[in-house]
Amino acid sequence: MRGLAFDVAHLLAGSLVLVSFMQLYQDRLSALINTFALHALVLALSVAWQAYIQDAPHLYLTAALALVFKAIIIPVALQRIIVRLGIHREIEKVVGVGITMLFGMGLVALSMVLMLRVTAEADPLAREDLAFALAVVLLGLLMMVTRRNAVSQVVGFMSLENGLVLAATGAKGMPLVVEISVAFSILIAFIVIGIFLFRIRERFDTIDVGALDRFRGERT
Amino acid sequence: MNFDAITAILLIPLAAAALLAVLPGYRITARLNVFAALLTCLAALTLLFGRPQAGAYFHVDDLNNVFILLTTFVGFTTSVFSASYIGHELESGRLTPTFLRFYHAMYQLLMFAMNLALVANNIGLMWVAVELATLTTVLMVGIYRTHEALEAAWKYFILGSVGIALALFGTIMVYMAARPVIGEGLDAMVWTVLVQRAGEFDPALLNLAFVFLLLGYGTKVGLAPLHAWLPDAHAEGPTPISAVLSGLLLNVALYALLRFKMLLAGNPGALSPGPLMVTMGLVSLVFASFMLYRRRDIKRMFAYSSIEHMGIITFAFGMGGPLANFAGLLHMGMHSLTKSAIFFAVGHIAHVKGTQKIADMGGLTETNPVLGWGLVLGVVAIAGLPPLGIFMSEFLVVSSTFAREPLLAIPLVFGILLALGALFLRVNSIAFGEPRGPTMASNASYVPMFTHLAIVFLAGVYLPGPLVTWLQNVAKLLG
Amino acid sequence: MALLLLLYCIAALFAAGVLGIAIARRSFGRVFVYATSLIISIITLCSAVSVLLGIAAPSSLRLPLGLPWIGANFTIDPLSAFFLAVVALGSAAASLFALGYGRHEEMPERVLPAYPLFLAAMQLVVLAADAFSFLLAWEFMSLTSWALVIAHHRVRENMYAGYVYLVMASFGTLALLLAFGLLAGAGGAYGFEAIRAASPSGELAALVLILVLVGAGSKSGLVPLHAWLPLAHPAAPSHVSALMSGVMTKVAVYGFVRIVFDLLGPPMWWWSVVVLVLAGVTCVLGVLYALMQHDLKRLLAYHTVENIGIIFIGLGLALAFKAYDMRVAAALALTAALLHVLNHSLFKSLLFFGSGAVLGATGERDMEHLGGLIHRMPQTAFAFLVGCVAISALPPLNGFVSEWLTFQAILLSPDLPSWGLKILVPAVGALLALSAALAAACFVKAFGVTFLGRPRTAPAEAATETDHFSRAAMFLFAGLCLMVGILPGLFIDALAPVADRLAGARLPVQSTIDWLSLVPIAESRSSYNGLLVFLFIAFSGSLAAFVIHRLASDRLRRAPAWDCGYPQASPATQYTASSFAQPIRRVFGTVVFHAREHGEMPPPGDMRPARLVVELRDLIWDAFYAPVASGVTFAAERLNRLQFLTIRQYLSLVFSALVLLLLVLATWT
Amino acid sequence: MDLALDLAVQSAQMLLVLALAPLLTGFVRKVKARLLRRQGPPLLQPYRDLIRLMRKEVIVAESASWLFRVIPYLIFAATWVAAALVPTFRTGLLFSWTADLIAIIALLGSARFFLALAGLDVGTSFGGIGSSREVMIASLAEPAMLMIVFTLALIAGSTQLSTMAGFMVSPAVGLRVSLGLALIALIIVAIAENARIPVDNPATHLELTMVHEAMVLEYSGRHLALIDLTAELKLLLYISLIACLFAPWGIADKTAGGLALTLGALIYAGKLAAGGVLLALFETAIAKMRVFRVPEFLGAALMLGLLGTLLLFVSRSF
Repeated sequence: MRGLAFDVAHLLAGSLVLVSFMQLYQDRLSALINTFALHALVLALSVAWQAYIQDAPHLYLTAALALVFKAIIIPVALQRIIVRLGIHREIEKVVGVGITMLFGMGLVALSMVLMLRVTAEADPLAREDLAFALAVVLLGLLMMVTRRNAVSQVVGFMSLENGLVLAATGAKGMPLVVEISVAFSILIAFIVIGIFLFRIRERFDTIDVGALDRFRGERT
Repeated sequence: MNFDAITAILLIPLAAAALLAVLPGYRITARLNVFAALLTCLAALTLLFGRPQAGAYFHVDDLNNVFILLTTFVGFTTSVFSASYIGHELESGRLTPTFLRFYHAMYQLLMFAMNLALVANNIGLMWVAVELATLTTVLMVGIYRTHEALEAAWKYFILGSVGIALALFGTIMVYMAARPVIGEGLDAMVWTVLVQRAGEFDPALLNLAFVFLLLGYGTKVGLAPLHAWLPDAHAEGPTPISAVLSGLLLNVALYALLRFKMLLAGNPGALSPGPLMVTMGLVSLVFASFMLYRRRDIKRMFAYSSIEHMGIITFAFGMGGPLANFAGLLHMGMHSLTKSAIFFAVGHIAHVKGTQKIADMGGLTETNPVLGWGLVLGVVAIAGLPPLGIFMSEFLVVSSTFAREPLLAIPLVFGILLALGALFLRVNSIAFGEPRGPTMASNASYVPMFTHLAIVFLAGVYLPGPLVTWLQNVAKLLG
Repeated sequence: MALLLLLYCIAALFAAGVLGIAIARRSFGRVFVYATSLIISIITLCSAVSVLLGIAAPSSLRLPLGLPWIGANFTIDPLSAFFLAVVALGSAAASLFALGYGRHEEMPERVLPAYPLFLAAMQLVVLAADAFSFLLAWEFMSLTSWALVIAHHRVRENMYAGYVYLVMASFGTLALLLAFGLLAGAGGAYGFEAIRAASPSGELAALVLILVLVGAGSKSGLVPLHAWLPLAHPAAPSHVSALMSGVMTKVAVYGFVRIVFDLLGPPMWWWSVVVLVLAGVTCVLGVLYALMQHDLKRLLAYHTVENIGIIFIGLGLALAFKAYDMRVAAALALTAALLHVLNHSLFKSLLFFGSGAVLGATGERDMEHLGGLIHRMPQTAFAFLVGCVAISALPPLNGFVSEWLTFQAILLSPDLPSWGLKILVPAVGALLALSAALAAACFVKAFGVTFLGRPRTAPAEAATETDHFSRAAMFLFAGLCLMVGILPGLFIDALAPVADRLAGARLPVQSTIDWLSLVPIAESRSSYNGLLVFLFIAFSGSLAAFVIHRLASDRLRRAPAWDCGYPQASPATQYTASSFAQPIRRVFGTVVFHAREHGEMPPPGDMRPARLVVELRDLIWDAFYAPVASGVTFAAERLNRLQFLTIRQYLSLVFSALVLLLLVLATWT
Repeated sequence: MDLALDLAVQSAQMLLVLALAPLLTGFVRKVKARLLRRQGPPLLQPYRDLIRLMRKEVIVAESASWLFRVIPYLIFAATWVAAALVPTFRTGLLFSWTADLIAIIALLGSARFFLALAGLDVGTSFGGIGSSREVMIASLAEPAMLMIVFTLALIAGSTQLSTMAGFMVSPAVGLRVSLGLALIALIIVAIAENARIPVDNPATHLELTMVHEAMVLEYSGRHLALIDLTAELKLLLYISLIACLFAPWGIADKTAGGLALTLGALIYAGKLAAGGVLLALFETAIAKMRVFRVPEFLGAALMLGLLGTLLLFVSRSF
């Protein structure tokens, strides 16, 4: 049972990293958003599994939150936004896929190395989990950096935050996990609403963040 | 829990926020705002006489007591300033009554968040509080709804959120490090417990955690290269918020950082956090000093000077040791007071001149002597000239550093001199020379500004004994 | 209890300054502030002198101010008493002068509050006995004087001058701060007593010396740190210029002496080499710069640079002798330097008063627009003439005495064991002689062009004698110049305790020598008697006059000057300041200033007159200051791009910082 | 008794120098004239000139100030005092300790300072040209002179003329490079200081080439007489300075009796004559140089003086 529990958790966490890579690979927004939904789904599963093996019922709440909010509501919302903006099949990258992937590999390796320095007596589950979570976080950040479009940056941020939730749930018996995940969901809601805001008031004709420069101060 | 000072400084702002959110009318709300801030300040003062013992969620020790007093006091004076400021905004129509209500509510909410972050004994709770503070300020920065304001808010928001995320990751890792030692559950996040047993934690995890915390909370502190949000947020938001941001929020974030630094210091196996902080401090200092030269917007300029001073403070705490820590604490307090005073002045100046562009200001000491000399005095203070408080702290930092690490003192001195040059280059053109630009009458109250400057001056020449011993204890605490 | 009284005086000055803010605009404001400063300065002077003469005992005091665990310590010992006396004397005269001169002030509200604070700050520096109080007073002195420099803030040049001044001053203060950091050590023992107790080791002490040289040098105007001085000193109101040039630079010298001779422990011989070289260069360059000026006050400011060089030559010699434990010689050199401190404060203040009187009477600082003032302002002219003779180191006035003593000290150099110094010191002596001769040339120009000849402009034509307060101040100092010149023995004896304390020996008592002549070491070696020289000249001069008027003729006829057949040549045909300096410019300027002169011929048909254009370049500015300025501008320009990145780029900054730190962590063991 | 004698000697010297000065100038003129196969003015001509000028009324320019009238007496007094302190025929004069060599030079310096001011006082361009060139020359001559003083003072270990003269006759001196250099430098300086050819020509009145004469162009009558007398005194002073420093033989010392004194006086007269002849020879042999060659001329003197000082440390080690 112990071994199985470990393997499944390991599997789920690993697949989360994999999905992160898939996200990096996507270059169309709609596809990207779908991949993110998958990302959220896997997260929900892994959280649920953690809830099961730690028999910590409150974690189910987090899982449900992840499932409903991130895997369904947000993607749908984003899809509608990009459709309304007519950028759903826009290809926007700063760096080529190949390089991004390579860099991502490097990040994963880095996080592994860092985690292996941790003494093994911290139980392996948490340790591996944390390694993957770190990888996911870094990949999410990488995504935010390599994408020019606000929507994909939001997606990147959310996958980063998924990594956090993974880590938090992996941390056995950590208090406030639910609160934190709720707080983050609110944060994300803010961001999405922010995008809506920019869209609704006809100020920024595209929400490409690069366009914001026109309004940066001191440019004369 | 029984009603004590902590509850007071948390509940008063919260209740006030709720109340202000619904109350209409500028006069009442402004008054109420001031009143609530005053009450909070008084409640904080009672902490000097009796402190409730540490609970699982809240605690007060020498360290955060300093910060609480500072925060509540500056919060109060700023609310006084904001009363006169916001009135003008309302007349000039930059703010609508609804937004005004929202503004006051947010102000109190911010106060609550900061107090919470300060008294929190639980690192998770502290994180939540800092996040809350960030969000409220984001909303206030964007309150004018101009392109620039929204853009600044958006930038602040995104960078802030990333910072928050990193900080959370660090917090989680601290928990992971603590759990094997302390055991699962709440205790592993209670700071007082953590610091006692920090020695047994897994060093590698702690290091990793600190890196994330440094970057996460460092974003809020505004250390280069994480500073990007700070100048625009200061420049585009309402001036009271700039004052609170520079004077308080940065300190709160730094306070959080210090807490974790103490954890690491308690662990022999972990890397010493000093070098990291020293490096980031110096980078911020020199970078900000250079950035000061090209500024055209007066508020953005002083925002950069805040970065510079945060650099100095971080450097001081990074150096450690009784002298440097003492200097760091002193500098922190002096900087909050001075910088907020400067922003008070700047707010009025912006009203008088109807612009924030330095190019459109000139000869202020002639057109508005009180305001002009107030600004000059503030700049003199912030540039570290005697006989004001920052001179003392910079004296201690520089001299003690040069005695210990001569090579580190060189860039420090260089940065300080550079900043002084830039600041006076600008203040010369603002306060002296032929009067430039329009001049409207200002019905501002200069009381808050000069109160701060008076305190800074006093501290520069005379520090009361109890305060000194207190700060020295804190300095010891910081190791 | 002299010290307590002094501190009360300082407190009173502070009060006067604060009160000055309120009453500056009132009619009695000026009188109140300056009269208070005058009275307080006199009290300070008396108590300082009493300590110097040993009537009141040296004492220390600790106030619960400043750095909490050290407090604000104040001490008055012979050294600080001497400098305090110089400060107080200068302040008193300046206040007296300002009682009248202040009438010309159009912005009293910017001068009156800062003035007493400036005085108080200078006195505090001299009394401070711990690093914090010292630096606080030091920097406060810069700050208040800055406020005075930019008093007339509508003039662009003044703002620029103030800016350069403030930056340079803070630069110096930071250097001193570092020096004290070294002296105090990581423990932060900032008290002078503690520092004295723990005298630092060799190279550490050397580092301190360099830092102090930078710190005190930048305040006193050692080349190449002098750039601010000729900008700032003329910009201030004249009585403040007098204080800055005559007194504040001396406070800087005090800082140097206090740290290097008192706190730093035994010197090494090569320290003196550094000091001597800098000093020699300073005095020659200073006077050469001065010769090129035709702005009266700026010319005087550059002469301050020169005289600081002379003082530092004395100090350098004292260091050299002290390093080899040649006590008497060290005492001689130190006494020479300190006496020159007093002398320079006397005649430089006097000269600035004179220029102030001229400025008040004509509104002109440019000598090319003056001339013939001796007819309209005879008393001012006389006082100014005395100052000119004194600063040109001509007997029987005081400037000569101190330079003569310096020469005597130089003549002791063969006894130095180190060959480097044997060779160097006479060379420095040559520089000193050169600068003395050039100074004489320069003041022939200054006095001749300003006061002699025929008025060149209408304002000079319409000038009237200045008020009696100003004249009183000027004649007071003129008298003192003469007194120090003819009775130097008394002052040298007063300096004996200082020399005793710092050099470990004292000169023979002078006041007991018959005819009150001055014998530094032995009469067979060298002696000088200003009194007799003065009397002889007076006697033989009047004798000649008497005899000639009696036996020959005393008839006199006024007639137009010999005009070579060109009747009524206009005053413009007189020699101007620049044409007077032209031969010297051709001799020295081509090297030092890359001076180029070329005639500007307008094309045929153009009615413009042909002009002679002279181009001078300030090599020191080009070499030291311009690069720094352009470097900072360049860096600021480049870094400024970071203000205009997109959010994504900012994120990537954060991201790269994170990755970097993680990599560090991964590689860290 | 002793004091009285000293006093007598001192005043005797003062009168002597005053009396001899015009004679020396006349002598030099005479010798020059003879060298040029001219008859030349009689030896006593300078006295006649002085007396004539004294009698004349003074014409002062309208723009001249009180300073203009005081200065002649002032510079005369300063120069006379200086001359009175140089040992001529007897060392250890009563007041010799009043001013050492440096002070004497400084006294001459003050005289020049005021003369230059006088040049500027009337406000014509001649005076200006004269003064500006005079101070330019002085600004090089004085340091050179001080370097010479350094050399001698470092050798003699004193700046007191009596002591130096005493040391110079003593066998301790020996023959030194430095002394030679110093002598040459001193001669150059003396020529410059006394406005002789090749630096300046006392005889000419071609404005653009002259220095000293241009400066005093506005002076007349007794003032001019005093200035001329001062110039003659100065010449005498320099020659006797050279004599007392480099040819101190025969100078009577403090203890000497009447015979020795008279002997010293005669020897002194001889020295003056020799100096005059040499000067005349030199002046006839050489041509006046352009004004801006003068700095090089004097710069050479300065260099020689400095070199002499530095060489001391080499040549001393015998």
